[in-house]
Amino acid sequence: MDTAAAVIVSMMAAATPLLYAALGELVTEKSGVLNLGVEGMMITGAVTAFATATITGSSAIGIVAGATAAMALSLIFAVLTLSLVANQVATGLALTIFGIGLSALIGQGYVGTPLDALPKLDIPGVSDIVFIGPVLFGHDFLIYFSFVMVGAVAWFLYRTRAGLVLRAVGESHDAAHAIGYPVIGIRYLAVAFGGAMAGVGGAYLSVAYTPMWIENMTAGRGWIALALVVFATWRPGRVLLGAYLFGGVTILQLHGQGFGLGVASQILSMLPYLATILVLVLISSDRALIRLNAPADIGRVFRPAS
Amino acid sequence: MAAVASDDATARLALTDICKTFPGVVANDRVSLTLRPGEIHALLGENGAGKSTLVKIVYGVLRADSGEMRWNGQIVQVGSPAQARRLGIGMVFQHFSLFDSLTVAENIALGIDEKVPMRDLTERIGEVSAHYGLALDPGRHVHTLSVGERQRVEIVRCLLQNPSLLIMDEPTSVLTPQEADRLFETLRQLAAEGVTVLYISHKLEEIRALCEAATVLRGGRVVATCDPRTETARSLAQMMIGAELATPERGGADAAGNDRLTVRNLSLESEHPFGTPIRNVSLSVRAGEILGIAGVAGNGQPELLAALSGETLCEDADAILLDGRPVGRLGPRARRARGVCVVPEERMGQGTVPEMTLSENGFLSAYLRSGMLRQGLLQVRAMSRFASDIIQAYSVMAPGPAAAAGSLSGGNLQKFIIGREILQNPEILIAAHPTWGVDAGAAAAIQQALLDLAKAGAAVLVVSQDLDELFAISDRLAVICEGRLSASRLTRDTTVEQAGLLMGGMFDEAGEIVETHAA
Amino acid sequence: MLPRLEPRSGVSAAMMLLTPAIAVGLTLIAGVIMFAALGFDPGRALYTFFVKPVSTLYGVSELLVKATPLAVIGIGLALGFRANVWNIGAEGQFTLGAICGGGVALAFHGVESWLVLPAMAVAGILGGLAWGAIPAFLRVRFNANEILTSLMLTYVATLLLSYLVHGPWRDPEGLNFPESRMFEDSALLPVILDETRLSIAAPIALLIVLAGWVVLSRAFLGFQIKVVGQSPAAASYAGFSEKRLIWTVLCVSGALAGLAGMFEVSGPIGQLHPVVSPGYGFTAIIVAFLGRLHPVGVLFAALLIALSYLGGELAQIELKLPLALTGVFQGMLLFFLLGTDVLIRYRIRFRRRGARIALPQGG
Amino acid sequence: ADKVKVGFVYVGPIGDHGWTYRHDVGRLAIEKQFGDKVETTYVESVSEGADAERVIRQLASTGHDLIFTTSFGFMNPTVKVAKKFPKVKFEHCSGYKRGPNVSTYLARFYEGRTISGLIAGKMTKSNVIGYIASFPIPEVVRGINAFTLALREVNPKAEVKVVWVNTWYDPGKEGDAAKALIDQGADVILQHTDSPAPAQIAQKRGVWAVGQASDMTKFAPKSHLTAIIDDWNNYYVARTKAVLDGTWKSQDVWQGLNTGMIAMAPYNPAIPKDVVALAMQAEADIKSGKRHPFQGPVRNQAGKVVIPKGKAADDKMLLSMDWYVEGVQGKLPGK
Ligand SMILES: Nc1ncnc2c1ncn2[C@@H]1O[C@H](COP(=O)(O)OP(=O)(O)OP(=O)(O)O)[C@@H](O)[C@H]1O
Ligand SMILES: Nc1ncnc2c1ncn2[C@@H]1O[C@H](COP(=O)(O)OP(=O)(O)OP(=O)(O)O)[C@@H](O)[C@H]1O
Ligand SMILES: [Mg+2]
Ligand SMILES: [Mg+2]
Repeated sequence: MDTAAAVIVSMMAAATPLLYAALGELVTEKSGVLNLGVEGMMITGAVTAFATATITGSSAIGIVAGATAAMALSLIFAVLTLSLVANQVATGLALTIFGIGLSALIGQGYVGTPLDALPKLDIPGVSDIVFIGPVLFGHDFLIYFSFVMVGAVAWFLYRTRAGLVLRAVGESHDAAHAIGYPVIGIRYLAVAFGGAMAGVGGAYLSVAYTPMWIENMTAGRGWIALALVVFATWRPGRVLLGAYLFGGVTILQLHGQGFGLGVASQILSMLPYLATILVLVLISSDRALIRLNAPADIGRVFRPAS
Repeated sequence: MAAVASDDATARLALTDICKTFPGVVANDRVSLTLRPGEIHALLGENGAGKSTLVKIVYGVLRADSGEMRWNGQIVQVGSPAQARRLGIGMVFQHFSLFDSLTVAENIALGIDEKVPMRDLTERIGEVSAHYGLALDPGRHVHTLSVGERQRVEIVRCLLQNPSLLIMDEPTSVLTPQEADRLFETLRQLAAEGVTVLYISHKLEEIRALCEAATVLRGGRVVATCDPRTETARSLAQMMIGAELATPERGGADAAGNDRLTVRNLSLESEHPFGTPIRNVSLSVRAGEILGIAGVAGNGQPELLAALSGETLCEDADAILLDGRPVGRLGPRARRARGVCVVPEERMGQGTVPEMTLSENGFLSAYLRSGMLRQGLLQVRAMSRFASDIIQAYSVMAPGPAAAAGSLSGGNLQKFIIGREILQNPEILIAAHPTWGVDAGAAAAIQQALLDLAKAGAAVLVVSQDLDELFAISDRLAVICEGRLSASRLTRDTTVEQAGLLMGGMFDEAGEIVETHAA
Repeated sequence: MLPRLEPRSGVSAAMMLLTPAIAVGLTLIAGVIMFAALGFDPGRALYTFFVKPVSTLYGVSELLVKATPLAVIGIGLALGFRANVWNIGAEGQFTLGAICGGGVALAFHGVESWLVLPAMAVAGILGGLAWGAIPAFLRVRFNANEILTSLMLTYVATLLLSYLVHGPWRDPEGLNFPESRMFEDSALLPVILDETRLSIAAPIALLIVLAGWVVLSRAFLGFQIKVVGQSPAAASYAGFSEKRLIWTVLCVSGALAGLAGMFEVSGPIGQLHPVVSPGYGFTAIIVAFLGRLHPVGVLFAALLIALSYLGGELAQIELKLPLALTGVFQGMLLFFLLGTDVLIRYRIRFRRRGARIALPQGG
Repeated sequence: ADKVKVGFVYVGPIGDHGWTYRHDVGRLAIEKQFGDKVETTYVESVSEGADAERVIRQLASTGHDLIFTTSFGFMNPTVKVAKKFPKVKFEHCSGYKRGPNVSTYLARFYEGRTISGLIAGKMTKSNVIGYIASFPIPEVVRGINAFTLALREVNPKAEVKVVWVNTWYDPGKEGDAAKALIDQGADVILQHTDSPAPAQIAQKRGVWAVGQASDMTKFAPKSHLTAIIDDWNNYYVARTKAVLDGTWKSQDVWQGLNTGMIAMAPYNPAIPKDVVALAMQAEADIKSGKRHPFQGPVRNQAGKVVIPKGKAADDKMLLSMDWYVEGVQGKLPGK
């Protein structure tokens, strides 16, 4: 495998958990809800997926379980913020504390247990084609599925009526309520979807990327995912771009060290964060773009008079 | 107050004893109302009388606490707007229920219940627009539309559902006379097709021209029903407020003095990505006069007002002069210090902070008044006194200075803002839409206050979409259209038709009316 | 009979004070159930969490040591959040304060002067301020969202500290281990209670809380912050520059976080380490909101959160309660605190729906 | 008599499957050995900042007789608390400050690196070894150097590429580093981080790996050559016994293969017999003192002899090592 292809392949894997979590959060935020608990949901998804996969012997069941557990966690958030109108920022942070604790509790018996990695799609002959082979083939299905999800979320948001309603709810909950949409119900669904996707992102880490369970193994990826949604100006295509940019720079700096770049590793490790800021600055100047895409009612409390 | 039984049989909608209480307010108190097919029926009342609440109950947005609703003779309970739409009820809201970042077609799709493919929808929008003369571009984003166009979106959205009852909550506050006439044509056409229209407006002349029946609410109760065609605007207003209505009295109009506020060739890009740029605007306001600026919403009024108030700075300091001194580069605070006071466009959220008390909201723009700010600290007692003064002097209906601004009705809030600005003894007052959505009684009081201010020697500039109002109070009149301003004319030498032409942009480089329609 | 939320006509002052008590009560009930279910003695567990940590003077002093940075950062964040400025990078600003304050201490190594501490404080404040000013600049100049920029800068700050203590600022006598020299006495905050680590940082934090209170409730600046946060258009109408306020709140919250960072390294830590904060910057966000963005509330929230951490440590020591359970328990406490706040603006009504309305037919 | 209470302060969660996990295994060994004569306590995930001192003090003031603080960052807090509690015995892992009631202890992990270096030198085909390093501290640098010296002893052409990940454990990042190194031609992956992710990646990519802290065989049965296992059990049991017996004294302990404080995980059956023999011999020689991992002449990257022929590095030099030996590619960060 040549280096360029190798970098791309590694980048895809590094970006995938971020991509899932960020896509989920994007849908949540598009409905007008800011859930900062992505890290907590991801880690809960990771441990549940791992434990379930270990018990059942099926990674697929594990992933579904991870998504379900994270979704359950997101529903706590939904009850508090949507039904009890609690502050979303604080509740999201509390969810992260809760999720990290809960995951450690669930995972107590699973530290040091190995698990078979997700199988890869391998097409003999085709996978060996220079560059194209490794870049296009030989990944596990969650990577392919992440592309499907980007397309599906974009299609859902921009091509379906339900997506239109979701965007409308995030744009103005009062107007949506006046026309007769169940604002809170829709937001419950969006939060649950965000939770499930964060769970898949976490599950990707514990059953595919590095099949193991270790406490705190998400190591802050939930926060990066949150940042990517802003970075992407709430567009699915750009979430993909952002996740790959972030993953790419991370991988590149590791390669840079391997090549003996004479710069302190801490400085190199700053690069993904600095690159994200830089690109955000470049795209943010277009205020109209942000106005069109940012959900106007994000984070605001909605309580209908009835 | 039960509805007459024989009426009920033929009635499209019959409401009986509808009650609705909000914490602390009885918004509807045993309201009964009957609407026949093909009838255009007015719902009248002061601000806060309960009109919007009643129609929201009919449309399923709110639930009545008690009461009965019959639709074509059947008792129904409307649990949601979707259900209302299925019955055949359509509604255009007082506060638009549109989504700024979505397109016209998307907004319309959201308001109809069938699942129509986008392409078909676009076609149907075209048909309906053509049938009723409501031109619309389905692909445009709503935030790029003028307020009048936005209203068309709402109306078309309703009409696409072929409603048999169309509810319109204050639809015309934003239209040119010509546009309003076209809307009335549409409504009459609908009525002729058998559609019932329930029409809410504070513009009594309109109601007299359009409606064949009216129900008047006061304090949540029905206080009268009448045929508006046989009433005068004055008598209608008196039914609403339950008291004599004072007419604004004009002072000596010719007493105008020196130029106080002068704008010279002001051009300005809009700060808002989809706003209207200002193009080469010149005007002057003299001491003791009221200059009216008419125009349809969305033609650069917010931009012009922001430039005058200092919220947007001009490139060139000389573009705006106060008493001959350049102020174009000065912000609102510096201009206030020079005697400029402003009544902003939006009373809620711009003119006041809804969550804050009246004391704090008094302070909001009057912080330079001596005594309310010392060494960077707020002087609570002085603030409270100032708010009390406003409440008294302008008969604002509010529990006191500690009440939240958001708890006031629109008209009372507007009186509070006007009072706040006038009590600062402005030398120049810039007032935007001073009586928009305000009931007749409050409007009269506000107009009187403006006239008195001018009489006392201040220069007053009023930007409004309400031509009646401008004709009633202004000495000179200019019209803004697409960011350009016409030359000003003496109001008494101007006709409504001429003003309408100007509002349609029929003026040349020099700002004079172009009488002929260009081919 | 469905419970429904019904808005009150205003905020309930009684509930403002009562809801934290209700929340703690609910947490106790849930805690009893959880601990009992997991086989721990609930009474002892709760006692260990909430009472034991502060049953000695030393315990109280440690509570204050832990609450000090939370309160100082929380006040700054509350100002920002009031203005709708979402600085979630206080952790990075705290780290920069530690770096700059600590850097001064190292630069003046061997110098015995009362000037060292003030110089460190100024450096810490400036460091945090600078780190807050970057998101401010990017937001004002390029419209870049401060949530993202401030968060990313946190990672950069942590790596910068790591670089310094692993490299240039290593203790020359420290066998190349990653830590700086121990600070000299002149670079350490004076302790105000013997045999404890309670330093003048705590009373200063109290002063900051008071100052924050005055600013928010009485000062023109606080008024402007509230207006810009609640109605940006009104702020612009009144002539309060949003850009200037963004600069102000980000610089102030950065400066306070920086000061807290300097307090931490010149107080309980006494040197620079790769790790100077157990996540104070993030915890302070919760503190700010639990305190309802009110300085006095922030103070109490800081104490409560600090208590829950101390209680968690004691629970591990005395009850062998796994740390994981502490996280779950803390999460629950926060959920209850946040969830019961609804009672301030709403009351719960049990009422059958549509009792007096005719039943639906057709339609 | 009363039970002896033994407290542990951990920097990470016991579920990290690495550093902290191994110390906790040691704690359990104490419980197993002494039953009701002892009671053990631990506090996990203690931040190295201000929290450390409080936690150590809490342990000291709640009747613990012996307290192990198991991260370098706990050194100063340990010494500080120890002064206030002269009757309590403290044991700090990896530091250099002692006192009448403060011992220090550490394992000579680098001895295991020597064994891994010999095996890697024999197993590599590409002559490129990838080394995933956590933080540029002497302990890690020492490991890299010991490894490189042994590597080039058997294979002078082999070189070491180092990637610093700035974390002790983040499986994702460690895995990414392994991928980057493999993509750059490494066919043996070493790690000075805690998670089994590098070994897993190695197996996925069909290259060799050497594990760390625990036996990681089950995570990569095909690729896992061996691992350097931390084994604190004997030490912890011995020190507890000393307290029980009243014979505890402050000391400085730096033990390696000879006492079993580190051990090599079972060698992979795929390693040729002669290589295993070589490794076992080296193990025996190190235990007996015949072999020193830093036996002169040792050259640094510039080719300058730093440890002359006939001499071996002393402990002081080892403890503060901050330079690379010849054969390591790239610059040491911060130099
Ligand atoms: N307004 C829309 N209507 C219909 N489809 C859309 C719309 N916006 C996006 N899509 C579809 O969704 C896909 C992904 O959407 P996304 O918004 O992420 O686009 P993008 O690739 O980021 O584009 P851009 O470069 O404009 O930001 C697009 O390729 C497009 O096919
Ligand atoms: N959601 C609500 N919660 C509490 N009070 C409300 C609510 N909606 C309306 N009210 C109150 O009910 C009363 C009637 O309001 P409504 O909006 O129906 O008046 P209106 O006649 O439409 O007035 P306007 O002419 O200003 O539009 C007012 O006192 C108003 O403050
Ligand atoms: Mg109304
Ligand atoms: Mg109105």
